[in-house]
Amino acid sequence: MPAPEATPTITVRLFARLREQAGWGERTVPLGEGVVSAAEIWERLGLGPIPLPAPLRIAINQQFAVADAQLRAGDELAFLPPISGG
Amino acid sequence: MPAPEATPTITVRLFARLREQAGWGERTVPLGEGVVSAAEIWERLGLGPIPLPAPLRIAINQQFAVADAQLRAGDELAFLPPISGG
Amino acid sequence: MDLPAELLISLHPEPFEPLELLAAWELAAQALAPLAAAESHFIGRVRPVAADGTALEALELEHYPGMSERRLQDLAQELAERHGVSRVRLAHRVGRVRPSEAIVLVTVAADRRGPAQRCAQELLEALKHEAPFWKREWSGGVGTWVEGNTPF
Amino acid sequence: MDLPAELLISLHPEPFEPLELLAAWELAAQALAPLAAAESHFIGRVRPVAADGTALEALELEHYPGMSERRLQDLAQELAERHGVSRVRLAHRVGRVRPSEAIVLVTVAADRRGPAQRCAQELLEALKHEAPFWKREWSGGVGTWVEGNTPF
Repeated sequence: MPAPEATPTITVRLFARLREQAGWGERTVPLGEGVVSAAEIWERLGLGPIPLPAPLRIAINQQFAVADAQLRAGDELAFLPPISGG
Repeated sequence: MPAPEATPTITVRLFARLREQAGWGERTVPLGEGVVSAAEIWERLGLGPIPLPAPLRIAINQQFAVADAQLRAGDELAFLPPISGG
Repeated sequence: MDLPAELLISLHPEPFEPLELLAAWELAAQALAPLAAAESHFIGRVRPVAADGTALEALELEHYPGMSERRLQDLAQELAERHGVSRVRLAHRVGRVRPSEAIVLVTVAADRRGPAQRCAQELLEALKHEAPFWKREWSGGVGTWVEGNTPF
Repeated sequence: MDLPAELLISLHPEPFEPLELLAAWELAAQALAPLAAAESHFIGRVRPVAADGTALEALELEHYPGMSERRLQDLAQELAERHGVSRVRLAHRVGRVRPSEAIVLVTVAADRRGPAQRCAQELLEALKHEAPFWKREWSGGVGTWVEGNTPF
């Protein structure tokens, strides 16, 4: 039996207040056709309208990124509420 | 025998480089007649010409003072080379 | 300072004693070379009151495992280079932290007091705004996310 | 901060361990109230080289007994009030200090990081210029008075 064709996916992660509001912290999301940005994933997952609220930050593969950064299969995309460390 | 009349004196103290240059660290000095300033004591003791070199500081009774501050009997007068604490 | 700075960064799910970490860090440094002429430390601890003035039960510190360690490392490295300091020790709590427990320790060793102090100060500000940590205050059994930092 | 700051100032003719003084100071504070939210420390140690680049045998610290303690007390009090901090711990060596031994420890506890850091920094600068201490570097058996301080 041939293996099913792999669907390109990304991992989406939410933290703190965002995680609680959405009711989930991590999801595997199919990337779909064509180029997809972090902001489009935000909208597609029903996390909120675009543009994203200014205080939110985005990380792709654990590095800060901009909202229109293009995603590739296997990426880890995270939406980060305002930071309060230290 | 009556006690000898007390001569009004001050204590003069020198520190660090000044102490070494003068060859002494503490002396009792008669105050003499009239008003006497710290600068006059400096000159009278042959410590150097007046005005005093700018980096030197003066303390009277362990408080910083100006060169023309008037001395009173019993005062402790100190000449302080440039400070290098910490 | 021509050599790259030595960085030691740790996250602590359990309480840590800042002075014990410092003692271990100095001991390790001493084994290699004389201790630096200037050392600047900062210890941050949990206040006993929440932002709304009520008694604080605990501060919960959520983070982004992997990214938080990497960000702390990058921030420390960048600032150590900019200020030319020799050693940085950074410790940060995660999880549930109780009042008066340490949240953060920032320590910088350098040959001069200015770089040590400035680097420690800038590193503290940087990690407060540029590393993925989030605070939630627990008070009266209710948790409230803290957005942004206390005033400098 | 409405209460006057608690000040603890000491001169040390023998070597002191900064982290031990800090531990004792925190222990005493803890007995009275939760530890402050912000603590800023500075440790200054003797460099192994003299100003002229030769190996340093020792630094001799002369001071003005009585006046130096009073000046440190006054400077600490003035800066503690200005910055509204809660506690200051200041220790200063006198006498013959060997390379890598601590000369000075400045510690400030406050409710906020800004006042703690600024007060510690200003107190260090103040004591370097406003308290009667004089350094003499011993190198190759020759003593040289140091006039002025190392650059910030």
